[in-house]
Amino acid sequence: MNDRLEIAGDPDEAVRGVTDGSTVLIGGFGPAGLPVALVDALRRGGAHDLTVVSNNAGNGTTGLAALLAAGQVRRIICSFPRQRDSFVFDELYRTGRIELEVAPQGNLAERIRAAGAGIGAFYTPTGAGTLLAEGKETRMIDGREHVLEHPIRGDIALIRAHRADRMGNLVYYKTARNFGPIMATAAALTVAEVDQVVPTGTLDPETIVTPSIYVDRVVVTSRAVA
Amino acid sequence: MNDRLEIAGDPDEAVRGVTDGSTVLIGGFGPAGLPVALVDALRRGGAHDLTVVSNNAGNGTTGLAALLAAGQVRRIICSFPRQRDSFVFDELYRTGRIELEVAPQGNLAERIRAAGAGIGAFYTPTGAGTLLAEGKETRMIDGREHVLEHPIRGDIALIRAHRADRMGNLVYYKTARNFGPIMATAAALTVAEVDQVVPTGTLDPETIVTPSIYVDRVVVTSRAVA
Amino acid sequence: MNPDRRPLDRRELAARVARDIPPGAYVNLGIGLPTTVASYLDPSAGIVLHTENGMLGMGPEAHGDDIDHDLLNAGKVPVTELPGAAYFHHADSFAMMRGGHLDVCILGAFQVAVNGDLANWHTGAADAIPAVGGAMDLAIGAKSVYVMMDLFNFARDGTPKLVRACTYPLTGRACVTRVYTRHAVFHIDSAAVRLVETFGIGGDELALRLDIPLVIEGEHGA
Amino acid sequence: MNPDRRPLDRRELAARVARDIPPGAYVNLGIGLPTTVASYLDPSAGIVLHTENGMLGMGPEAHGDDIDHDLLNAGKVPVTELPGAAYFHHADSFAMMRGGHLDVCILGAFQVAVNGDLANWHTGAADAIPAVGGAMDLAIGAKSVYVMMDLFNFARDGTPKLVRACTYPLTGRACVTRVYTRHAVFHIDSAAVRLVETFGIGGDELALRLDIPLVIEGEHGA
Repeated sequence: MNDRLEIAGDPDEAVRGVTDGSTVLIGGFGPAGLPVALVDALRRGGAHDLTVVSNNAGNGTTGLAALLAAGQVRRIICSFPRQRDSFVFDELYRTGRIELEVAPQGNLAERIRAAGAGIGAFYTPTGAGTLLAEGKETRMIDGREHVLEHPIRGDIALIRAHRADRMGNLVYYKTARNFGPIMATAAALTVAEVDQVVPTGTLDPETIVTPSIYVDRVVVTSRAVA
Repeated sequence: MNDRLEIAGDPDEAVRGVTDGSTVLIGGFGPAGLPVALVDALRRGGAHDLTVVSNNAGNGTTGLAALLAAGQVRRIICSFPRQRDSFVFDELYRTGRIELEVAPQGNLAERIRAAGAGIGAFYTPTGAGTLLAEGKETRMIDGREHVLEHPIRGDIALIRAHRADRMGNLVYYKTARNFGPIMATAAALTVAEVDQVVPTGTLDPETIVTPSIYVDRVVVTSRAVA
Repeated sequence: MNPDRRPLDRRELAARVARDIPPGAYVNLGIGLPTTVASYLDPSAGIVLHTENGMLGMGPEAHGDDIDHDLLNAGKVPVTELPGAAYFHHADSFAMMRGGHLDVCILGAFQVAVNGDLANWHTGAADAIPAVGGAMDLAIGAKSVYVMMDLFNFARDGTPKLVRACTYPLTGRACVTRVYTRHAVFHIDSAAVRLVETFGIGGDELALRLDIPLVIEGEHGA
Repeated sequence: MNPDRRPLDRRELAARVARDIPPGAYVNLGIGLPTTVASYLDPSAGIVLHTENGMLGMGPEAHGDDIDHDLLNAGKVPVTELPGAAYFHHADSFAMMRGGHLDVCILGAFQVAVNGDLANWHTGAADAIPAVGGAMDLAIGAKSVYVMMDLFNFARDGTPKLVRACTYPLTGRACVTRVYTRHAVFHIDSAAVRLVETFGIGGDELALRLDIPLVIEGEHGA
């Protein structure tokens, strides 16, 4: 409900209510679209035993990597954990201190979309016959093997957008859009970190990417520079 | 491939190549977004035994109704054939001269999207336990019955958009958007009837709804008035 | 009880439904009777209307120069756009419905059963042309499904439309949460049908005429 | 045969791949070696680059003031935007890939098998951290999958990387249509591996060193 749209005063207020054991969807593809201020607030908030769903598993020592380093994440679902500067994750993984589920990136995206779209499960050709389909139900459709994949729902989604209006309609900026629009649909509570909040009616209705119905809280932060 | 984008001189040229027995996806929700000039050209082209996929089954005596009246459509897949002025369809149906598959509107839309998105099949709660799920495979997911639904692919999609650039990127106009963006992804050949073709680079990349990869031909026609 | 009060007229019914829609709710109004509720929503309550053909923030029906045949509601009637509106395609619109994001949808009905089953798309008559539109998606998708209908089938034989089990083909199972009629308002949950309010008829008489298990608590009627 | 010609260098290899991309094609260039192909595409050919993180119409790498950390390619390198570009979210981007809309994708590989099986995401080593990204979606989604790789594993034991059957974990089955190496170009279809062109090595010698069934037709080499 849009009168529930809350324009939070700071990132800590924006992420309040995240409890131990929550599943947190975190937008971003590398640094682009990563809601750094919200992830930092999540770390300061101290919730533990989190399941994090995000494309990557953190870079360097800040943002998602800092959350991992703080030992707050029990499990991560992502497509590409290993990167040149993913040493925080690498160390946790190698020492058995974090669970990892690797999903092909398109299956990860489609599973998040499915959660938001009320799709119970879907058959995808991606990953069929590979290690990532092991133990999964499969079916031949039109002569091609498909894997049954299930939705990924979040208790909370933390995303970065460009502008919000006061109802919560969102537009994005270039490739920082990435997982934001689908994660916004897939969580019980969606929080967007934005560059600017503009008056309702300012955004062209033809260009809104995330309609207000999907957004519960916004917080204005200065653009992160990677 | 975008060098295949063809700016057709007229609607007849735009629909050439539709053969007997083709499956034709036709955009529109009632009159909004119905590519009237392309449907008229399809009728003039004379292809028979068509399967038409469209939300409605024609209104009055023009457009889709005229195509049906000409006896060119063997089968229609739609969500809402019966309307106040659907007498052409009603008569064909009651006299057994057209096959009808009724699908819940959301399943129709999702099946078209699935075809474009390479999804082999999906489970939806919509229609479970109703006549429209009869004979379909079902599965309990999280305690709720779901119906297995399959993609709907087209040989050709006829849609209406607002503007195209010379690569084929499309933007739409208000609720005329409806089925256009998903049908564009789901057919081997996509033809868009537009108000205007503008130079490439004129449309804001953040606002493009249908990327050029999905569009093969465009034709400029004056806006239909219902 | 206030059995002396007359049944609601259609406008009062629409206003009664409107009163139960929470401020800020995202709402879909079905074709026909439910559409009339729009006129009774408090403009300051921030309620946002969804139309299945791809829009949030739908405004009132368009008149005169405001009519645009590319800006229609689900009943194909020209409407207007409010500040904060957004357009989206059909798969996104029905993802919004199926995904449980709408707070309330209001539908007409042929029959509602005591377990919340809804029948509103097909009379089952042999010569009827089936046409479902978005009814099944709305029935199973919204957080709350309100039905607006006559309590008795006045057009035919006067039999109740709130029934033990639907005899018409179903639209959705166990999905209706509230039933609004000119004679009474009912709340349905997994346990029972509860009488919320009556208009011009007593609760006991209603229970008798409906022939369904009905929970009647305390006083009803305004 | 022109066995005297030397093997291609990396730039020649990128140019050779670029030559096989049809005008107007929609193309995804994988991370690493495939990225180098971009520099050799004819700017007048209207080839449109896709990046999995939500963009069509990607331009060259950004430098200086053009660098924008919200405009990245799949390798997280800042890039630029060309006229006619479009942005979309991740589900739409991978729908485009999975749905068979890209004409060509170019990938690196650990191994390619004679039936077109691709292994490029995981060495299978016990201590390796699995990371797949969009590789599996690209492998099964594009109309044509071109692989660019060394023909022999020079980093290890010099064994061939075009093999009878992959020993590394698969990325996708029977998906590779062309293999481009410094020594030769191969075409793979359901029937056979066909030698298209060689550089600095004879076809017969190649067949011997690879130990795979290889169709050699007429003359090869430039």
